[in-house]
Order: sequence, then structure tokens, then C-alpha cells
Amino acid sequence: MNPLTSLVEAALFSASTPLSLNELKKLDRESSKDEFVAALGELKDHYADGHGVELVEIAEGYQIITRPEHADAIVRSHIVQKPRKLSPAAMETLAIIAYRQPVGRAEIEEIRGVAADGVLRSLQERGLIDPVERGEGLGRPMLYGTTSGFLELLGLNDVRELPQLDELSVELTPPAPPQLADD
Amino acid sequence: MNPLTSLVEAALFSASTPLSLNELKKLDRESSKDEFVAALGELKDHYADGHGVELVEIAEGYQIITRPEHADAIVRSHIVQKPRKLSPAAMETLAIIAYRQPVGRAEIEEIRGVAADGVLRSLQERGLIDPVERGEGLGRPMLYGTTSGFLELLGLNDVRELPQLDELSVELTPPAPPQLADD
Amino acid sequence: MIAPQTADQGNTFVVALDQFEGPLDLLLNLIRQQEIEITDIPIARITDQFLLAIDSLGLNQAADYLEMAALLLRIKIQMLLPRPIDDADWEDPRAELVRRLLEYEQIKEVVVWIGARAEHHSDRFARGWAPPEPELPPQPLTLDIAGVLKAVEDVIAAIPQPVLHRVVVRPLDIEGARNRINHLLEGSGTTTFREIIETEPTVAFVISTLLVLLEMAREGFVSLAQSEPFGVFEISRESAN
Repeated sequence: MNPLTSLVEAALFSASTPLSLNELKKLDRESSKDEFVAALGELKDHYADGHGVELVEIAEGYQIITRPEHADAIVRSHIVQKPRKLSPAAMETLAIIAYRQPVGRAEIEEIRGVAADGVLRSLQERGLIDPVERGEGLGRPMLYGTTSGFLELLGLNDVRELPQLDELSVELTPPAPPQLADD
Repeated sequence: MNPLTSLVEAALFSASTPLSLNELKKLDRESSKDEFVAALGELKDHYADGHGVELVEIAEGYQIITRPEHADAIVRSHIVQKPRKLSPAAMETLAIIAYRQPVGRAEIEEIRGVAADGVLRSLQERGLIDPVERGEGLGRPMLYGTTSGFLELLGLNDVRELPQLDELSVELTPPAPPQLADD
Repeated sequence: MIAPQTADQGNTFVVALDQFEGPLDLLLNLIRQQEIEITDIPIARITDQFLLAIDSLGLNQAADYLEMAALLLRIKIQMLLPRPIDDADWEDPRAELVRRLLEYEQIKEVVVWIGARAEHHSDRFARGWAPPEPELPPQPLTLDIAGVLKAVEDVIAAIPQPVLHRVVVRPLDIEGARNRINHLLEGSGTTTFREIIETEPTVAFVISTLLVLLEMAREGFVSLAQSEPFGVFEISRESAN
């Protein structure tokens, strides 16, 4: 491989956007436009020969991309996707359920001070919580608990292996029972 | 190029971080570990031959990165920026964690003689360290370890590639167990 | 009796005004600059130089540096105490400090190695372009204990002041209830209360249905009947209208 072709390959590989011929030219002021075009041609032919990637020219410039026939396997294998983290709201709701299960929506909302239905639905869709029973009282509210999927993610065998709350700086105390105002 | 090699090439081009053999194996469940190792070998040999990028083993995984001789041209033409350098305080903290992991804040502060919370937070934000477990003792302090991001920063495959302490010019016997002061 | 040493401030030593990484760094710097044998530190002299340095660098307010100054002064006093004749039992009060200085110096050496290694590797660039994230399938989820604990602490921090009562206005769906009743009456002309409210009624819908039925009965559109106490609540259209 020609040294200029090698440089163009490194530049296209490391760039976060397609590079135009003018941008590529900044790599080496000694080389002419024609030489860059030739290098791009060499690279394109090189990849065309059975490689997993190819050199394409799109509106914004040149780019090395994955060949479409491999895209499926890569997407399916999840390997290039960063694992997702839960949102803070979801984490807080999950923490409350983990420590207070079985617990109903009203109690979660009481503790967090905001509506919980959306978060509960998405935690349930992700297989982290499940309705476990119906509680007492008006409308027999659904009570939630954590699932085995939750334990697997944390590498625990049992929810009792969660750190005990008295080891934390503050305790997650149940909300004070509503008091009737005297006045 | 063998179809599996082509697939591995496409996957390595799609990822910006090293992929382990186990991750790569998810690309094709029909192929054996040995076949993947052979594909990686073929790819490594291929890129070693005058290409602008090469296949290296970093953080117990495989990654394609640019060859060092192209760095100047790529940085000069503003295609890529070099990563921000770490402060001396961050480097010292990182060095202590690398050698003592898992290690808590108190021990780091004892060795450096200064408070460490700010540095620990920023190292964690940069993805170079992570809390790995909780230690024994009062408040069950968080213990830190280095991440694969740390290995990627240095281009190491394993923390064991750090210099052995007895190779350093400053010799030190393993730290004596903390003694209770008599005074 | 050993005569107390006076600070030989006439000694010239240069303290660079660079930022030191901490009291150990400053101390090590003083020692190395004067090529002092680390295992036999002239503690009185070094203590005075340390105090002078933190004063001139404006570090004499920093707790970390003051702590070290106090430690140096304590060692200095211990060194001045008369030693027993039998030296075998004497423990050098500088020993722990020497151990810490050596340990710190070792870290500094590792830092040089790490810095060089990071600099070297910063010439190698990873793939820059990230392909757009596909819509499906959902990405794997990460979760760890530390995250859960952090969330618990966030919850505790965010617990609002106790609320005595909260009135939630739930709109009644009168129109919907009337449409549903009319729809059910279209066929045979009869229906039941249970059928109207279905299996999982909301409180608001039950109340709406009840209000609509009472209103329709008052207007003479339907008649309400119950064949026995607690029996099925039957609704039938008044054919006369």
C-alpha cells in the first residue's frame, strides 16, 4: 500500500464524519489532488476485494463503512451498542421497590413525590419488576416486587443479599402516617 | 478474505472500543472460538502489511487503531483531537488504584497526603475507575478499581503489564500492615 | 543535653513556585533537592524549611500541609528526647515518615511510566465514526449495587415534607357513560349495571354511569329495576318514549 493511501486510510478510519477531498488534502500539502484521488481509488479497490468494510463516497465526502451484509449480525450481537443505564427516576423507583416490596404505586408516589405510572410500566417492560399481589384498601391496588431478572443484573441470589439499609447513612423510612390536623 | 474474517473486520470497524473474543463470538454462533482466533490472526497479518491502521490487543480485547506515524498529520489537519491529558493528581490517584485495587478513599488519601474526593469523582466520570465493591469497617467504604477504559488509555492488555514494583528504582517492601500507634 | 538547633535560614534552597501535589510532594522535593539521604533525614532542618516553604507558598492555611507540619514538629521533639543508653530498643521516630516518603516516591515513578505510556498511546486513534444506533432490539441493561444504593440515597434526599391530604380532581365522563348506555340498550332494549361498567371500571366511570342512569330515569328514558335485595341492577328502555 502506497504511504499516502495508508495515511488516507488512517484519517478516514479515525474521523467522526465523512471527509471531503479538501479536508483530506490538509493531511499532506506535498501531495496533489490527483494523488489523493488515486489513493482513494486504491483504497476503494482494496476494500472491494472481499473485505468487511467498503469505501463509499457520499454527499459530504468519503467514508469507510461496514458492508450492509454484516450489519445484521453486528446489530443482533449487541456488541457495538453501549449497555443502557436506567434513568435516575427509574433507579429510584426500583430502589424503593427493592427495599419495600411488595409496594403499591401510591406509596412509591408518596415517597418520590411524583407520578410513577410511566416509570413502573417501563421497569415492568424491562423485566425488572412485576405485579406480585393485590393490596388491601380502595380498589385493591396492584403491589410490585422485583423479579429474578433484577437479581441477575446485580449478581445476587436473593433480595436479602441487598445491603442492609441500616448500613447506609440515612434510613429509607416509611412515610409518616398521615396525621389529622387538629386545627 | 475468509467470510468470518470479513465479518470480524466489519465488527471491529463498527466499535470504538476493544471487543473481547466472547463478544466477537456472538457475531456467529456457528463458528468456534478457534475459528475466530484464526480470523483475527488473518486480519492482523493483513493490516500489518503497510496499512494505515492495525489490529492490536488492548484491555483483553481486540481493536483496530491507527498507526502512530500518521498521528501528527491527522491531529494537524484537525480530523481528531488528542485526548486531554490527566493532571498529576489524577495520575497519582490512578497509579495508587492500579497497584492497590480494590482500594478505598482513606488509603489513597493516606498515601498521597491530600484529600481525594474530587479526583476520584473526575476519574470515575472519565471512565478510568469504578467502585468495585464495599470494604469492611465503618460505613463500608466504597473500594475502587481501574476499568478497561484505563487499559485503553495506556494501550495495555492487562494491569499486570504495569511495571512490577521491584523493577522501579525506588524499592519498597510491601506495605507494612498498619500498626496501632502506641502513643 | 543536645542544644536545640536553630533554623539555618541562611541556607539557600530553592522552592519552585509550582503547584505541589501535597505535603509529601513538597517534603520529598526539599529532601531530593538537597541530596539528603532519605533514611537519615536531618529532621530539624527539614522541618524549618518545610514551615518556611508553606509560609512563602501561601499553603500555611491548607489543612494537609498543617498536618504534616505538626507531624514534623512532633518527630523533631521526639528526636531531641534523651535516648536510652542501650540503643537496641530505640525506635527511630522518623521511620514511619520515611516509609511514607518512599511509598510516595514509588508512586511518582509509576506516574512517570503511566504518563509516558499514555502519551505514547495517544498517537493511536480508535474508530471515530459511530454508526447510528439501530431502533431495535433493545440494548442490554446494566445495573449495579452501587447504583441502587445511590438511588436509595437520592430517594431519601428527595423525600418531601409530609403531605396531609391531597385533593385530586378527576373529571367525570358523563358523555361517555351516556353513549355506552345508549349503545347497550340499542339491541334488546335491556342491560345491567354490571354490563355497563365492564370488568375493570374506574371510580370516575362508575360514578358517571350512576349519575347518567339517575338522570335518564328522571327524564323517563329508562326504568331501573332490581328483582331482589342486592340482586342484579336491571336497566330497560321505556318503550313509551
